[in-house]
Amino acid sequence: MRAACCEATVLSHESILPDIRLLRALWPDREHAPHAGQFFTLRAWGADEAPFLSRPISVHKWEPETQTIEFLYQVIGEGTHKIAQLKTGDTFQLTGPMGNGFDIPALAEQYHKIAVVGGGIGTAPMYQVTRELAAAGVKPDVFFGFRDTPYCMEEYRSIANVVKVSTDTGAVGFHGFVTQLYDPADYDAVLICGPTVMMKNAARICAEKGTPCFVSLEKKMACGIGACLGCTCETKGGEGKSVCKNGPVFDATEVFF
Amino acid sequence: MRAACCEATVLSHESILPDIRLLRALWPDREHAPHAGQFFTLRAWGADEAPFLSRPISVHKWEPETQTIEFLYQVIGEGTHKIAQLKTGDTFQLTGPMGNGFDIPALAEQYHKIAVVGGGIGTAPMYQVTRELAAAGVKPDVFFGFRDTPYCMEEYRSIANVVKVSTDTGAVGFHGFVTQLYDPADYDAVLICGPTVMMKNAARICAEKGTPCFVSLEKKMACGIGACLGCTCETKGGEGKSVCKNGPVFDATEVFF
Amino acid sequence: MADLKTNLLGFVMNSPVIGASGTVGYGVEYEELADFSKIGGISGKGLTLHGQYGNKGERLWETPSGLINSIGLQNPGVQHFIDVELNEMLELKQKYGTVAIANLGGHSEEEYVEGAALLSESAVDIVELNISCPNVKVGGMAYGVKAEAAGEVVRMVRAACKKPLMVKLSPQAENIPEMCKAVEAAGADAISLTNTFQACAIDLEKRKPVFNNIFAGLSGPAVRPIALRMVWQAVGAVNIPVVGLGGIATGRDALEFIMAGATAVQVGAANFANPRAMETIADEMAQWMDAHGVKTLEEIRGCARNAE
Amino acid sequence: MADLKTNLLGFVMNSPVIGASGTVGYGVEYEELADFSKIGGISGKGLTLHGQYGNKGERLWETPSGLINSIGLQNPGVQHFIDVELNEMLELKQKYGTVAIANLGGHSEEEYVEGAALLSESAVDIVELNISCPNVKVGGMAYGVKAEAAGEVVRMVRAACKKPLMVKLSPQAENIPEMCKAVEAAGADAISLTNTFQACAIDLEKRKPVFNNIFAGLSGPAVRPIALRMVWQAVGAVNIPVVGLGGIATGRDALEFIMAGATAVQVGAANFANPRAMETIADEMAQWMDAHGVKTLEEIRGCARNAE
Ligand SMILES: Cc1cc2nc3c(=O)[nH]c(=O)nc-3n(C[C@H](O)[C@H](O)[C@H](O)COP(=O)(O)OP(=O)(O)OC[C@H]3O[C@@H](n4cnc5c(N)ncnc54)[C@H](O)[C@@H]3O)c2cc1C
Ligand SMILES: Cc1cc2nc3c(=O)[nH]c(=O)nc-3n(C[C@H](O)[C@H](O)[C@H](O)COP(=O)(O)OP(=O)(O)OC[C@H]3O[C@@H](n4cnc5c(N)ncnc54)[C@H](O)[C@@H]3O)c2cc1C
Ligand SMILES: Cc1cc2nc3c(=O)[nH]c(=O)nc-3n(C[C@H](O)[C@H](O)[C@H](O)COP(=O)(O)O)c2cc1C
Ligand SMILES: Cc1cc2nc3c(=O)[nH]c(=O)nc-3n(C[C@H](O)[C@H](O)[C@H](O)COP(=O)(O)O)c2cc1C
Ligand code: FES
Ligand code: FES
Repeated sequence: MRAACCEATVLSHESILPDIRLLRALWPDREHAPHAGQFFTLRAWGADEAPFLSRPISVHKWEPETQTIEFLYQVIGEGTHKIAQLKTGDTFQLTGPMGNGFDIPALAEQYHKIAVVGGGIGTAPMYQVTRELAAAGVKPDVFFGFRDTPYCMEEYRSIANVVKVSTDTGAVGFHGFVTQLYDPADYDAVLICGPTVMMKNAARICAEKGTPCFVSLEKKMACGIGACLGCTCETKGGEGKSVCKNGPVFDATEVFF
Repeated sequence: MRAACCEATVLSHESILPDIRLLRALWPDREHAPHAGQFFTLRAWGADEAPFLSRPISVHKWEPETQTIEFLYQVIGEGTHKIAQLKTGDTFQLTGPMGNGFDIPALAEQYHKIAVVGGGIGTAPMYQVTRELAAAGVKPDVFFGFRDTPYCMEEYRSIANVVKVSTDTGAVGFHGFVTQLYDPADYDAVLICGPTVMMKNAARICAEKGTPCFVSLEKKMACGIGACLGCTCETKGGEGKSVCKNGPVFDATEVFF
Repeated sequence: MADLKTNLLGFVMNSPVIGASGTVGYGVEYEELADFSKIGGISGKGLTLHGQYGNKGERLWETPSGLINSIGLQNPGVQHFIDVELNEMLELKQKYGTVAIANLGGHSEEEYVEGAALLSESAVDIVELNISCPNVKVGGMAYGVKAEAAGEVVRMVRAACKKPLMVKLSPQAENIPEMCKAVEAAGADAISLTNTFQACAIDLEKRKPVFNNIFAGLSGPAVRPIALRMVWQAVGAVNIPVVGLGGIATGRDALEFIMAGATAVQVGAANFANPRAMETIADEMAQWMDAHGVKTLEEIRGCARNAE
Repeated sequence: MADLKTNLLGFVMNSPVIGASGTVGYGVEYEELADFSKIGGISGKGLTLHGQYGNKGERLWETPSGLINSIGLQNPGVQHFIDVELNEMLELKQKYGTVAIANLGGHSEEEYVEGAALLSESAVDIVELNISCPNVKVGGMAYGVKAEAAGEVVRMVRAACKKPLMVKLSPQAENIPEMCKAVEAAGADAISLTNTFQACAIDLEKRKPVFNNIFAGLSGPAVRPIALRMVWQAVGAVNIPVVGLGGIATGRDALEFIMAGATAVQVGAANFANPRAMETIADEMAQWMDAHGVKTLEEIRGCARNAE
């Protein structure tokens, strides 16, 4: 099932922290329902307005009954600033779902102890991941690292076994790296999204302990559907893969080598 | 006194007709007060946003005591659409006053019977013209032509001798051309702003009757201050003049020949 | 209702709107996103004889009304294309009538010829010879600059390729009319222009060029007025059809190219700002034509040149 | 506070930001609008030996992030400039230190030489030789395309003109590095680039070209990535200073040109979107430098080339 391009309507838009927003929108296209780890591209400005490219944001939460999709995002530059201007009732261009996402049915069948690891805004897709895992019968352990202030952690209690948090500043939870919160040896699989250095580090430790590790990558994207080859990442095989189409989720050993 | 470039604040913004707006703004620069026939360039969008050029709009009314400037304008394309979005309290980039305008003191001294003629949105600058003439002791006769619906005519009664209106459709006032409302032979001078064909026609009749005629021209403008030579109009002398700097007001014999 | 049907080299297309090489994959990627019955053709991602990874480092950079790309002709190679992707294109053609165009780049004359010979035997409709990619260090570009070099490679490819041959020019050509005449004389059946404009961006924080190759290719609405000028020159220089592209994002943009004399248009970067750009452009063209009582593109093609 | 002082051909300017020819009149027009103490210099409206009216018909047309102009070198002539406008420029110089640059176009080699000889005897600081105006039918442009023709006219002007000579190049030059080398060899003291890009627009309603000359010159942010590429090439080709321009609208834009190796920058179309653009650009440059601990432009000029 490929992506659709629709006009979506804003249901609500909350400030979670000064630079963190939670956008709830009505996704009108029932045929194209997203799953965990997939993303959409958002455009809250005209095709003839800057920035030129639409902005990819992961599915934070998807409620099929109400066709409500939630995006948790950080306001960084021009694109996310313009998205942040959206008000309840506004419409915007939403294209997706895109990407492979995490193959939750396969993961839940194959692995029983799963660690879900997120860093900063990289935690955004992990909520839907955790929900789908729980729904598939495998409540994961959740380990999140933030700089200073954790956010959007409340709803994990019911769908995760364990929820642990670290912060760089020590303001909340463990004072240190998220990788210090868990030992990959205790898990059948580790699913990670966060800053590249963090993912590389985590993937290296997993590799050392022999634990399968799946990472969700980020690359600048133009088409989001494998058509432009702008988001190619290097792969062990050397042939290169499109993060938007072959990813964003990869077996860590394929992309960090 | 040259132009200034300021951030102006919207005091009010009214819809007069579906496509006609009256914008009142606070012009912060006391040193650069406009007079009748001058104009400003308005920019209600970023320097990096379309349209590329700011939009010239005439001074409809200027109140020195409150530093309030009024613009009466027609919503036509991208620029005026963006201006039309301004709300009370918003700020926008306002540059001016620009152009020579009508030299009211000289006109009032030299001429005693003056006709003020306007066509459509070309009536916009004529309110300030009429006020300044009246203040200088020469209440003019006012003749305005509209397509179908006249607008912003109420306040002329006190500052003009006579106010007559024509419409193309005959809906209001005289059914016909504004040039049919008056005979230039009855006047010492005729001041006109309106569509080019209308001004050319009126100027031709004035010339026939030997009545001095002053017209306010329009040209696409980039700088508005005589620096780019984008708004040059052909002149009898052949050297060309900048509508923004040497105009927009010209002796009709200089530009229609 | 206006009729957008367009005959390009014997193929009657649903509309003059073709997806530009490198921006629409091999078509299938956009299948669910856009209404292909309104799209005239698809020019597939640029091929080289042997597959290649393309460029490392930054590949995309936004600029005012434009996009710089440094993909570097990442592609699976001509044979893989014939075995796999071409079949997808032909399926689209069967379903919607979209003409299948193979875009061929190369690093040497031999490679061009060998690639063209393979495509000549395939089921592809048209071969678009890309002598203009600014993103490959050796080759491509060199032929795009000098008319003689271009004529030479086109002549060799022409001899090796029985397919209708459209030659895609670079805006870096020293002289557009001479370039056009040279490729026409060498046997090109049509010309498409322009490819991307060689451009540069510097990353202030890193204090170095954004792209590993320093230069990369600019496209999008920013370049449209320059591309239109070149298309105007091309139409005036040759008697073969000219396909115009560069920054087309609306029906009005496309009509400017048609009025300048272009037979058809291609749409590249605009697909990224609006995944339905091609369909929208075709719709807007038809709307303008309806509003102006224009029934077919023939009525207006080249009309702006009448005063010349 | 960062020091923006810039030495251009022996003149120490307050900042590297120069008003581009044709967009700032002779400077005085902008005097009340902008803080001239932050502006390095003013390049006056392009002169021809004899005054001329310029082009008829449409002169300005907006495009995505750009502006096409067809002014056609309207100007009062060199002698009038020396008698009148130059004095205004020199007054500005006295008040604020803004270097006075005379931009000289021409329709023939003789005209160039005669104009340059007059300016040579005047009090102007620098002569900028415009061999690149796309808006005059005869002359200008021709010299901007071919390196030999450019070298020839520069050599003749050099012989007639004792003033520091900056040659302004066209983006239509067949080969930018060769063009740069030719004008350097012919005696140019500096190079400025780029002038506007030859472009076209068609008025759909009239079904004809917008401009009487069909083609006119595109500038503004749209062209910046291409201009920056050409400036990068110029800096690599010659040993004389290169003044970069084309689409500069922010301090960050200007710094990209400086990091590519430009000695100074010029600002054209951006003045129309923001009458205080020149001052704002200088301020933003200083802010960036302060934030990054850069004290003088020397520390970063050309730094992006280090990896080369
Ligand atoms: C698959 C994927 C999923 C993502 N999910 C989320 C999410 O759930 N929440 C969230 O806050 N962020 C997410 N991001 C990151 C988000 O896309 C960027 O933060 C956003 O594009 C920044 O745009 P900007 O204009 O605000 O900032 P800019 O200043 O323009 O860019 C800042 C950085 O964002 C990245 N970026 C810019 N444009 C693009 C683009 N077109 N495509 C991809 N990256 C770009 C670049 O690394 C750039 O350096 C995701 C990115 C990808 C690729
Ligand atoms: C000295 C002067 C005074 C004016 N006073 C008034 C006024 O008081 N009230 C009013 O309603 N209108 C006035 N106008 C006209 C007004 O400037 C245009 O209607 C406006 O610029 C249209 O812009 P747009 O983007 O909405 O439409 P567009 O669709 O962009 O343009 C429509 C037409 O407006 C004109 N125009 C566009 N851009 C410019 C520009 N940068 N400079 C000048 N003209 C341009 C062109 O003729 C164009 O064809 C005045 C124009 C001038 C030159
Ligand atoms: C991401 C990207 C990849 C491209 N790849 C190719 C290519 O492989 N072969 C080719 O001939 N042109 C390629 N081009 C150029 C486009 O086909 C087109 O000529 C150019 O982008 C101008 O059109 P536009 O302004 O509509 O994008 C590419 C352009 C982009 C933006
Ligand atoms: C309205 C206008 C008039 C111009 N006139 C001249 C000129 O007389 N001489 C000249 O050398 N360049 C002229 N130019 C070109 C500019 O000086 C500059 O080279 C070009 O616009 C690119 O810079 P920009 O993108 O900052 O505008 C003119 C540009 C514009 C927009
Ligand atoms: S963004 Fe186009 S291929 Fe991934
Ligand atoms: S608008 Fe620039 S000279 Fe009049």
